[in-house]
Amino acid sequence: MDVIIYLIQNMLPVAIPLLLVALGGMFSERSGIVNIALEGIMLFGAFFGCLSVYFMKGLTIDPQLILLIGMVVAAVAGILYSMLLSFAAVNMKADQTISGTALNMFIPAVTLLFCKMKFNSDGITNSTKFYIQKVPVLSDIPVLGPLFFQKTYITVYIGILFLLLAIFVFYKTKFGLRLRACGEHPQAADSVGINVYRMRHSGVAISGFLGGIGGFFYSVGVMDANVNGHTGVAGFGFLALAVMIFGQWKPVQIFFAALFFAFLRTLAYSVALIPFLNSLNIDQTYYKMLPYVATMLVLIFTSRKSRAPKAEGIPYDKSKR
Amino acid sequence: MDNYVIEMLHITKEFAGFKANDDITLQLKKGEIHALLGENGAGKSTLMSVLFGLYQAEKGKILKNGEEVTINNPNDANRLGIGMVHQHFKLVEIFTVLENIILGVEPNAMGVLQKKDARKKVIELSKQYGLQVDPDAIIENISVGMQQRVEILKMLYRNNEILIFDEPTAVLTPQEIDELIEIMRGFAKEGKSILFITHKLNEIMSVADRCTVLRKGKYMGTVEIKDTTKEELSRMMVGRDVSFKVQKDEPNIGEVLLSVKNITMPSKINKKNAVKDVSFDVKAGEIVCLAGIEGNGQSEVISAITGLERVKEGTVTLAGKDITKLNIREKTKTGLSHIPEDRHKHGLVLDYSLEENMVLQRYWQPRFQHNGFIKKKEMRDYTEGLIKQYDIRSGHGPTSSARGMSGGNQQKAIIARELDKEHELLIAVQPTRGLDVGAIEFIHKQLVATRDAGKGVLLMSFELDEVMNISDRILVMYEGEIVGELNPKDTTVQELGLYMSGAKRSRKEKGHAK
Amino acid sequence: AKKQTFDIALITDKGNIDDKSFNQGAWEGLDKFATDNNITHKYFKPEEANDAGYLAAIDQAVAAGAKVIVTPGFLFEVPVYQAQTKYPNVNFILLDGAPHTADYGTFKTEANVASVMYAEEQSGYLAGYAAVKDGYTKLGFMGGMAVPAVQAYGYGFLQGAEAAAAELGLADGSIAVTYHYTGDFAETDTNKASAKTMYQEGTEVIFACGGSVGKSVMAAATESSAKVIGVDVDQRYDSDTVITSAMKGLGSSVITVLESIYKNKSWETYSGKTTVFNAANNGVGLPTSVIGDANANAFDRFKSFDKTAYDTVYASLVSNAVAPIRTITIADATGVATAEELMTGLNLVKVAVQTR
Amino acid sequence: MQNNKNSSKLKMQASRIMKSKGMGSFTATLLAILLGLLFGFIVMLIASPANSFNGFLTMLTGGFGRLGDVFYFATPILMTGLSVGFAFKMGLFNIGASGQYTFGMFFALYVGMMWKLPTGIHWIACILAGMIGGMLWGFIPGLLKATMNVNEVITSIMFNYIGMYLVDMFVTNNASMYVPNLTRTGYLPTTAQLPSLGVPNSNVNVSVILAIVIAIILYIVLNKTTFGYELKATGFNKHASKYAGMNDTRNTILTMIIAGGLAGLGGAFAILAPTGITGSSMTYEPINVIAANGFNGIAVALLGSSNPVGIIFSALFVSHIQRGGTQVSSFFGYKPEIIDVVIAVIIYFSAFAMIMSSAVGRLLKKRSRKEAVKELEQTLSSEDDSLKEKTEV
Ligand SMILES: Nc1ncnc2c1ncn2[C@@H]1O[C@H](COP(=O)(O)OP(=O)(O)OP(=O)(O)O)[C@@H](O)[C@H]1O
Ligand SMILES: Nc1ncnc2c1ncn2[C@@H]1O[C@H](COP(=O)(O)OP(=O)(O)OP(=O)(O)O)[C@@H](O)[C@H]1O
Ligand SMILES: [Mg+2]
Ligand SMILES: [Mg+2]
Repeated sequence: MDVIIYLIQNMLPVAIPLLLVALGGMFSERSGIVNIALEGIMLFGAFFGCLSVYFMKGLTIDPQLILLIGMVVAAVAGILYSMLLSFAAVNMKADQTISGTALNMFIPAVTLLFCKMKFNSDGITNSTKFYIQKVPVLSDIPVLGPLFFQKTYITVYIGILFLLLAIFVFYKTKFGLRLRACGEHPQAADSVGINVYRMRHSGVAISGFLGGIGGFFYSVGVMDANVNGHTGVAGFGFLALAVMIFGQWKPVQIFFAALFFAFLRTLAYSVALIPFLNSLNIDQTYYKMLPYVATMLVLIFTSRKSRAPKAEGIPYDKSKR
Repeated sequence: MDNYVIEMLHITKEFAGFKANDDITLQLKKGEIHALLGENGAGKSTLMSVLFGLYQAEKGKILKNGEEVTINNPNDANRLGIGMVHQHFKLVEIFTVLENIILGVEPNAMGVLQKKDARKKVIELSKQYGLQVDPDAIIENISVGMQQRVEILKMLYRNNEILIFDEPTAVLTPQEIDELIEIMRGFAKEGKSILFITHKLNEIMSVADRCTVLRKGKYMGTVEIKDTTKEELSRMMVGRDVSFKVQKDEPNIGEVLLSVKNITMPSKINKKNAVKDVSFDVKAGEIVCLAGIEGNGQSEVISAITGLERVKEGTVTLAGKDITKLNIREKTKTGLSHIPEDRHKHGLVLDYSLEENMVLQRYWQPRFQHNGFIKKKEMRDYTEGLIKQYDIRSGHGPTSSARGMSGGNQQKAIIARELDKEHELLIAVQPTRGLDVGAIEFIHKQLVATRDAGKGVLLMSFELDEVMNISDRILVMYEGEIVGELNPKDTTVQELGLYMSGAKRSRKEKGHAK
Repeated sequence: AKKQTFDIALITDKGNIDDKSFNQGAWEGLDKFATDNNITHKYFKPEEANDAGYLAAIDQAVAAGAKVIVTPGFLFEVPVYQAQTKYPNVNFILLDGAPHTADYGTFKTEANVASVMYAEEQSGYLAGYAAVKDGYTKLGFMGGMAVPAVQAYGYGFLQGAEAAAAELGLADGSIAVTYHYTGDFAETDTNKASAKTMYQEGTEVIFACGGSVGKSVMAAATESSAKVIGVDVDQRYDSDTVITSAMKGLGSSVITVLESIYKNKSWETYSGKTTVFNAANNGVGLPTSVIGDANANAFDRFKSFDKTAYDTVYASLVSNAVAPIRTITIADATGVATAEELMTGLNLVKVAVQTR
Repeated sequence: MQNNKNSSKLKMQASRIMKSKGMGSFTATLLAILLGLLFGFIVMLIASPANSFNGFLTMLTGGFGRLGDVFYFATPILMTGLSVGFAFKMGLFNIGASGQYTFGMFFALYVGMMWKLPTGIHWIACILAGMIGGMLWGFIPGLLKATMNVNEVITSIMFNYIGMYLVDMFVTNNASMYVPNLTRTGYLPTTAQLPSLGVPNSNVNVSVILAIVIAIILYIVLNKTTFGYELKATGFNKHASKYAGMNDTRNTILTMIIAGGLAGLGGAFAILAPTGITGSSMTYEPINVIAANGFNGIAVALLGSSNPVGIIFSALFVSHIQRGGTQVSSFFGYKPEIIDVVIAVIIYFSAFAMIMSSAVGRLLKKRSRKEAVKELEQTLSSEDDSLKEKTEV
């Protein structure tokens, strides 16, 4: 039981960044813009989030408040950075993969450049502690308390909140309906007076918002509020893409896909805790590969009926029918 | 002074210096059905797009009830009561019918969708106008005819008074066309005004009150239908006389070329079989037509023969050789030519030049390659020859991008390619879909010439006129089976229609029919 | 502005100068010395991390005017062997290594090279001793990779723990140590996860011995409310979880050698040979003072272990009364020892090792 | 008359070349490069104004003093660039060049260290092994794409990680290859190392010549052969290629195999390079890091418009300003990462350079608006974004 609690406690902070970023990718792709830049957006958000935490280190305010401020900074940064993608993809009708790749290349270099110039370091190191040992009251609930309200980060709750919000916006609002139309059939959306360009900008901006926050949450929940230009976000942006596809571009499925991946990843580093696995004495490398192999296997079995947004990747041109 | 709801006066619309509409005037009376006629590329869709706010005209003005209006986007058009059913449907395939109808004018409270009232209104409308639809059905699961009803409901939902139909009948079966025409008449009776684009003169003659004719972007005039004839209309449109009756002699029938035996094909939509145990022959020197309402298995039969789909059961023999399991290349080598149904999807590589497309089926032949290297000069010369022979018009000759060519010329290029390569059997799937009468005439001549050269032709078409005019033998398909084999000389369009709708069948016995 | 020149240069290996390891330690010493004495200095990053790349970086440094070049780490052994004859007028300070040919056929330290080594096993011994003396019985070791320096730290750590347990009269096997190499020297979420797992199993303190791996271990310790022992430099400032650090005088040794060049004119003391920095010459140890606060107690994060106890054990190392083993025989080519190899090779009785 | 016709034909051809896609994308790329460099200059100006001008000049010209190294460092990214670019032509985005590169490295290392082969044959065998290693790692994503419709972007990302972990494990578990004390592999025997070109202070070797030859062969294959015709057709429109009897499945797999082989060769070329230090050689360090050269290949391919000949130049260009960047950091104290920033900016702008360049052209020539719009539209519709998977209209 302890082991299960431990696994879940440790899985959630990994799952949440994946979830948020994959949701971001979903908003972008369902509006018609392939967002391969998620990795870069995450790092951009993480960079500015951590930087703001760094500048707040002297202040005597509650760490959770610092986290929230950092989150807002990361979100704004993510939106701004994502606008480089939507500008290229929507206004300039540029190839989305190329622009995305450029954005992925840009930010690690900038992080390194900046941190070396300012800190003589490869990254930003923070000592603010965001970890929550126990949530008052709630942590005493049997079973649920230890599972969700002990040894955790506030990011977990915020992440779940954003998931619910995303589901609502995506399916229940006028905006969501229009956004999804733009990713499937922009001409149809245009013909009923929807501004496809604006919807696509919005979709990408949401991916910037969620991607930036996801990046910062990765830093907080996984990297102890540090960020580094070399390791970046450890490919989580790309993994989020896989999670998004595995989740079939749908929010709830993405949630489960993120949990799946995070669980395997946590498991891979907790083998020692599980007597059965430990006794097998398998080379650790196999466990490290496990999340990637498993994700791929799942994709193999789901890909036949996998259905990407129909118009994704194709620049929309009003003057073309 | 007539009572016009909409007047488009002296409209000029340019694309990159090219005048798609050149000083065009169109006046629509309240409650009339007004046809718009013109060759491919004459500017009909462009003019309607200007009216609907998708394009802005450089010159000219638009009046609504005598007052000048500006229409900058579909929202403006909508506000003025103008709605449009587009040539290519503008429906989001993964949405439900209801979602498609409300898209753009969603009833909402603070941005949150309120579908309940909308559903009620849609159901009411569909009852009122006899446009039966299920509001919760997903678009990709419903038939084309049903999709068109959704498009019409979209206009009604928005309380549009001026309804534009851009080639609505091109994709419909004869029965559906009849229904649509009835619905349009109903609208007109109610006082709605209708602009109706079609290439089919019969439809214009039967339903329209007046007709405006365009030619190469220019206004040719507006005529009262009751005072005119099909011939006159087509002369106005093309600038010369067009013959509607294809000239052809008695067929000179030879050996069996294609023999299809007991073919069964699975359906893509459901678990049933789309084609059930079908058998037939095509002989040298004859044009056999596979007729039927869309979705009765004709496409699947063609796919089985051409190899685009794997055959589930049965055999296909071409010129005495079993080609059932051969790959497409081998089938081509055995003597199969194929004018595909979808010219953009299958027929052409749009990003290739014309010349590269012209060798698509034969780049591997020694004539066009040597040790794996393409003979560019041969390819160029060959294409230039075909351009002359088939009158393929394009900007830069052999090097023009296929994407930049008009639909008619793209089709001509495909036909040239498929006819010029050595073949025994030509499969032509809807070769004239969406083309104007001039182009149709040309293609029909080519089909007949192919037949007369002793080749077999298997034609698949939904156009009853085409079926009756061109073929030597008609095979009618219904629900995956061949239910009738008719001689066009001994039958009527009405009888054909009965077979197509499954009301009549003459060929129940399975197996081989002579 | 023309090209700038720099008198003292450091060539980093593949890591940056904030790697919490050789690069950082050496750079901090170099930077302090050069700044204090107003000498231009700069670090150079090689274009690729191999012998040729390091040599090329030395070329670059010389081209940029370097008179003294510090090369941190054994990876520079072959490049410095080449460079010492190529640039006879440039002085090299090679840390943790001695120049030799690629095939190990010839070892030769020219007169313009000072080779510096450290007795990490002594430092590790002190850390292990202090931890057990302080009452910890469940220890962990997370090394970066099984390179000589890391191995020596680890072996010393185990021997120190054994010695303390013996002194305390504990039963055989009463000290449990989980011994693990991460396979890299980086701060990664995976290293953090591994450390957390170790803490979850009940480990009380982990000796984090692999450069930036330490950051991950500290993160895990914070979340698990557990402790860390730092490495190479005093890491108490990085995290509250750090109870002490097994230091080796990277910076101070660099300063000492640089002083011999620039101040004492006693370069001969170090040139042309290998100098080992150990307890005897104050080259290794645990931190005994807190920077910026002369009165502070550097042992305040221990429960009971204090300066007095430390001085005693340190003296035993200085006098060579205790000489920890630095290398043992390992069958596996990767250099990763099995639990038995550690137990027998290091004569462990009180300490029970479990490897991962 | 005949003469006249010929000359006018010539003129037409000349103007067609000037207006051709190749030429257009060339000027567009130049524009992107210009903007990227400008950005770099601004960063330098902010970081240290005093040195900025000389620093910038050094960035541009520093590589000329080290031509050997420019060619040496260009070789692996030229190969990964070809790998990515070649797959682009088929409509596949091979983001997995990194894993293929690593696999190629491992295979080359393995044959180099474990097999005893005669001088003159050994290094050739190593190169071939590297190619096979890369092919293997390209084959699987290709197979999954072709037969199961698994998105190759995702599979190849996954394969980067899996490949990296596997190779690191193979290396560390191989006692004859891995030297634990050094945390890396041992040195390769000289027989396994590529013949050097003998440029002083540089590792430049015969592989750069091989790489350029391979690029030219690829160019010919793509543009002159039926195989290239098929690949491009499939890339543009896989339905049409199926209709035309091309074997889509086979071509997809083949493309990924070739792309993998190219990246694998890149890995082999990198690991087999001679170091110029007696007895020393390149080594592989298994530290669970994904090979950056694979991702640099994406940049190189994009900058070279996926054209093999263009990729030769873009690889050389990237390597050139990287060498310049090293000089800048050595002599002026700027951080070398500035070059990575510049390259990223260049790639970003090159994504829509076509549109920019026609807009700039419009400004310069002050032509009528209509004409510019027309040209813009033409470039837009003719731009063969080989990345685009969805060609059907
Ligand atoms: N977006 C566009 N850009 C450039 N030219 C266009 C565009 N749309 C239409 N055209 C031009 O305008 C002309 C008129 O096209 P339009 O689609 O209006 O013809 P149409 O009469 O509807 O033809 P069809 O019968 O084939 O539907 C075409 O010949 C084409 O060259
Ligand atoms: N965006 C565009 N730019 C330039 N020309 C265009 C554009 N869109 C269409 N055209 C031109 O429009 C003309 C007709 O195009 P259109 O798509 O209407 O063909 P079509 O005959 O109607 O074919 P379809 O059967 O697909 O409707 C062609 O001459 C084509 O060159
Ligand atoms: Mg039209
Ligand atoms: Mg048309």
